[in-house]
Amino acid sequence: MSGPLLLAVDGITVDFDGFKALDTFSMTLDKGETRVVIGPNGAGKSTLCDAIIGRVRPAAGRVLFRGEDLTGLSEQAIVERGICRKFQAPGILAGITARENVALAARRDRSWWQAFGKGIPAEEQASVDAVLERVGLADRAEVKAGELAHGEKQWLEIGMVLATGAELVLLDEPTAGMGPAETSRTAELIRDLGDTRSVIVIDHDMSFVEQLAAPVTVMHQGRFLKQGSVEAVRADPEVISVYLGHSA
Amino acid sequence: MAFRFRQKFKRSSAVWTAAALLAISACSGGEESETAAISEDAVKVGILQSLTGTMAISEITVKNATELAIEQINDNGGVLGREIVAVVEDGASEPATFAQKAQKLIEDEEVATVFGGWTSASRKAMLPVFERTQNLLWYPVQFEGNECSPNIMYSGAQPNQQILPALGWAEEEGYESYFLVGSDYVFPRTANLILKKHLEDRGLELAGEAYVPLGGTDFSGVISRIRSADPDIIFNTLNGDSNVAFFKQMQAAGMPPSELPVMSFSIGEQEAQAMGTELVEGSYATWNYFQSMPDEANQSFVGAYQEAYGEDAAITDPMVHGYLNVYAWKAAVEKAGSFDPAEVREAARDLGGIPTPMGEVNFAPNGSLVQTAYVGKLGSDGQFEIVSDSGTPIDPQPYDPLAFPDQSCEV
Amino acid sequence: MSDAVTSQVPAADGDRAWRRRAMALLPWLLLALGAAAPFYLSGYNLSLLGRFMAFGILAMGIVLIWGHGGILSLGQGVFFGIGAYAMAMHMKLAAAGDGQLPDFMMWSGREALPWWWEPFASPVFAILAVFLLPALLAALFSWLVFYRRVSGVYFALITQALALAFATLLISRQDVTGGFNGLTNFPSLFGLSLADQTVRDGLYWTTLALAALGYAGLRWLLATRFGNLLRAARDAENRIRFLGYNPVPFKVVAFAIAGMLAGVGGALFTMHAGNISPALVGVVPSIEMVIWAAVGGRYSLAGALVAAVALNILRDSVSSAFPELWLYLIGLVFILTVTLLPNGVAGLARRVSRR
Amino acid sequence: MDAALLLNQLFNGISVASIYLLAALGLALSFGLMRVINMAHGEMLMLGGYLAYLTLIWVPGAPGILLAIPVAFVGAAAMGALIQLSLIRRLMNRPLDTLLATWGVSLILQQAARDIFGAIGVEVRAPDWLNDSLQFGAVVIPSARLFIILVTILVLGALALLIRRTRIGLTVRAVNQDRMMAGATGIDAGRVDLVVFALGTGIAGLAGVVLALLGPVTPSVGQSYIVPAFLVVIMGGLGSVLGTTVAALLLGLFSALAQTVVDVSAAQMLLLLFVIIFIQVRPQGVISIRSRALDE
Repeated sequence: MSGPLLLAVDGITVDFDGFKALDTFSMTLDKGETRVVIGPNGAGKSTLCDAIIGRVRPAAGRVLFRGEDLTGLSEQAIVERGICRKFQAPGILAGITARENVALAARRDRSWWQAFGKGIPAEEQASVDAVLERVGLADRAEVKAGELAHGEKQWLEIGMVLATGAELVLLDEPTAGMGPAETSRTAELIRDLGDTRSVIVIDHDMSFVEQLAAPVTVMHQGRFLKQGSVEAVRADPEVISVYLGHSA
Repeated sequence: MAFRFRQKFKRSSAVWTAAALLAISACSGGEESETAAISEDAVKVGILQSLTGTMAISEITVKNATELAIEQINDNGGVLGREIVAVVEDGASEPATFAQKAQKLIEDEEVATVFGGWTSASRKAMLPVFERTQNLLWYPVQFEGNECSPNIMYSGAQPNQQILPALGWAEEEGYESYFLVGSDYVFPRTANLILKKHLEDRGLELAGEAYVPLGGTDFSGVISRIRSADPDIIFNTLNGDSNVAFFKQMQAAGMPPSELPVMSFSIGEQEAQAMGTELVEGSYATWNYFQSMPDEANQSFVGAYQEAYGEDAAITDPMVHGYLNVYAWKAAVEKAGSFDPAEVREAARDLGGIPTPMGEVNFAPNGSLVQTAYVGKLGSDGQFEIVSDSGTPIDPQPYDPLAFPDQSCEV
Repeated sequence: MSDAVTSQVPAADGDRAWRRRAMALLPWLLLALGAAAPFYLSGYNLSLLGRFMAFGILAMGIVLIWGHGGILSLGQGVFFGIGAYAMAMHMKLAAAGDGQLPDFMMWSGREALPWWWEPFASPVFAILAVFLLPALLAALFSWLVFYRRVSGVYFALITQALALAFATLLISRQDVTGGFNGLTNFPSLFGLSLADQTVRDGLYWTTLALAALGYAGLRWLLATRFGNLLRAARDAENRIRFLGYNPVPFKVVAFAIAGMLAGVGGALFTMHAGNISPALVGVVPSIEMVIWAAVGGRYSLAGALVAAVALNILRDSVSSAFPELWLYLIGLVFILTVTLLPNGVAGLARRVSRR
Repeated sequence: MDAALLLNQLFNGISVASIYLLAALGLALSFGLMRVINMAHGEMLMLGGYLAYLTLIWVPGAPGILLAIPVAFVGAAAMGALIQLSLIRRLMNRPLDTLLATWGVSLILQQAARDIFGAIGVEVRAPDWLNDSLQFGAVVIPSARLFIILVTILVLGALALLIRRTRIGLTVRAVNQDRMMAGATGIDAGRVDLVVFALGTGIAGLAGVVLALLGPVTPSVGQSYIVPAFLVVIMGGLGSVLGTTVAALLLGLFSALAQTVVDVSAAQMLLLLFVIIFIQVRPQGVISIRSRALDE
């Protein structure tokens, strides 16, 4: 089900005052692929996202997206190329409604001189509605984002990420703080995404990872450790020792 | 990350605040003056000095001296049979406030005249108010000249009554190389401009010129330059606290006033005593009045002031000018037979000698005071010993003919 | 108040509707009251109200950048000063007459008008400069800082240094700026005598109109997507960055608008007060400008406008009666507003009226 | 330009840098730890100066100056602790509001000083050995300035020892790095804040004593040094003692050398320009500690 190569992380190293959060880490992702990245605390999962979206600058290595080197581009330029990320803690704008949040993300022209208007431009209305529908917030659209339930906030942020039209979506612990029912709804949502987008999911909730039924990359201390199906990875003794061993 | 929008305000907030404002402005708008400016038995005058801010320390003493004069006059039957009522306002060491309060005194309090101002900035800011309202300001401090408004009586020294006599004295003493140090504002810059013209004219050497921001206390750079220039004497137009830092750092650099003479134009008895006389002892100053002047009129003034404001109170040149301004105004009112500012200022221009603590003085037709300059040397007791004087009273010259040849005073 | 809540529900609803209507009317009432001020205030009090309203225009700009943009500027005095000096330079040249040097240049030993003074002889240029010069400089300065992602406390401190440097520069270049004295003594404005009360009334109405215009314009701006994005940049700068927005121009534009409002306020102040000097643009006045917005309520345009006027009226009366008290009072106002009333009087009023 | 002037200015630059550093150290320490700037920090200098003045009335001469140093340190630290407990602690995570509230404190302290000691500065009479100067060829070094540099070096040394070698230093570093984690390991972060804040204001008090050797102690003495101190903090980088030291030296030398070419006012303007250009190159300051902590 996967197509040509979309993303190549090529030997990147991120150094925080001598502590290597990422150490010559590499991975690739194909178009339309969903990949789960797991690893114990401090394995460098979030830093990997940071490096892809330009939040940290790697000391060495490159990030190639559709063959283009992203290192050195500004955050906005990377979003324009088609990558968007959902943060661990819901990054929504609490003072405006869910619909306005999505509309902000859905803007095609994000320059400041296009901002002197009220409401949502008519041509963007449909896509905003579609996103709200997709993340199951259509009937909560007029609620202030800050007043949504925790799970709804997570979905709203996923919706915002989708609304940017990103081809590659990074989801950093999308189920943090969710109950089992919400978790499986989220898994369903992410599985659906696989039709149109490439997704990297970071999580360490194994039951959620299983529901995603996607290939898994395991990280440890900033390095690549293993890659394979959920079952294969779970059975791997090395993974058990560094990852499951830690959490046990 | 907690991303929260603050709630936008409802209109109600605007309304409530507005109501509060209206209440406040209604209260303060209601402060109408209760007594008319010139009633049957009283006449209102304004005193406008800085009671707060950086200039307060100096200006309060002038306010005190002005009030003392008013009290004395009232005790002796007032002016034209009326009691003087003083309305005191605070200029807060800020030119715009001076202008604002001057307008308040004239338009709201309807005072007959105003005594006040210290810095040139405050006078410049008040000038248009007095010209517009055709009222009269009595200004007590030496200044840089270059101004003669028909609505201001300038009793403080013009440059040719303080700075130039000092230069004359220094030349006679044989000093040939001059270093000019000043605070960075109008008086020092203009005074030094005039000094430079006269140095050139007299064939004396300008060793250097340096300014520090008002209130500045770091003189390391200035002192390095003085050392390199190696002048015979320093002409000092520093203001306020900068003086302490300057003398202190000069002493620490091995150049106390006993080694390298300093002539100061903004250090009077009060400043010298507050700074600690050890620092400035032996330095020179030029004024039109020193507390040590022996005349009887001065002794009785000093006595009266110290009785009212403390035995240790130092008396300075601007205070005496503030004091004599009230007497000059009284004399002018009596000569004109009226409190009308226009008639008073006509009358004030030739009073034919008013007795003051600094001797008999007179206002010249250009609205400035004719007065004698004295050079004093500071002793360890915080008093100046007069070492030289200009002999005869000097006619005031608002525009220095060397520095500003095309200007003249037309009143 | 809270007893018998249940039985009062319908009545409370009706009451609220009535109150809402009254609220909608009040700003207009206030505007009318302001417009009629020349008929019931003395000339002196009117000129005070005019110059305080000019402060209010500046304070609304602070609400824009500080309340809604999270940008604390301790240097608004600089932009106030640029507007004020631009207008003062024009009036000074008009007072000097054709080909004559302004008086202070003469006694500072200058022989010719500096080239950058010359265009200010034109009233059109001066008015344009009042609006555009502060805005452009604010944009340039804030872009240099925001572009390097320096913000928050750092930005506040840099603006304070800017205020100090600007005041020092004005003082030290006496021959071209009037130095410590500043610029003063302007008898006329665009050929009209400022001694004439009808001219002064007109000036007051202009001020009121500009304040109303500023209020309406900012209200509109804050309701647009620009307002939303500005607040988003305040609360979640990184989030909007990773949604593909560049927050820098939003902050820069807001800062430039605030700079322009400060400049307009400065020019109006100068016309009312008849002088401008470095004492009004330095560190201390600049930070006092923030407290106007803080007392009014940092998110409330009307609150800032009203508080700027009210605090200055208070200052005028307190400092006449008890000059020494004022500094203690303003110090306490700083501490108490920030700790107890972070949303200012407007926030308090809103809480009360919600009850 | 002659070499003697240049050498003298180099020395002056170092001595001015020492004052900037003493004034800025406390600011930088609490900024690194709490992300707040105390606008009343300048008034801690003033307090130190007045305490020195009072101490010298009580014990004149050289012992007085030496006694004034601990007195000013303790007095200013106590005042700092009071401000921290009553105000800054309440405004946790509201750094901009803290700026405004502490400015209010600064206004009140200045006016109080004016009411107590008068608006004219008081003079702290240094003992004669501090009023002398040493001469090396054309370079003249006033001993007061030498004394200031010496005090600064001692303070820096003591601070380095405190941070690197003591338990207090360890807890400070821990809270500096990760407030939450430090809290989880049983460190009372609130107490660390208090101690560091008091220490910082204490150092400012000390700076007030050495300043009194150069100029008068006035109610507004702090204001004249506080803006350069802020610039030092901006340039220094977040809470780094080394960065602060380097920044103070850079600014001190820049300002002193600028004064050989332009006057003091213009030098002030150039100083700001220098800082703005500097942050174009290194917005994170001289020394930046890159950490994994989330920004904002």
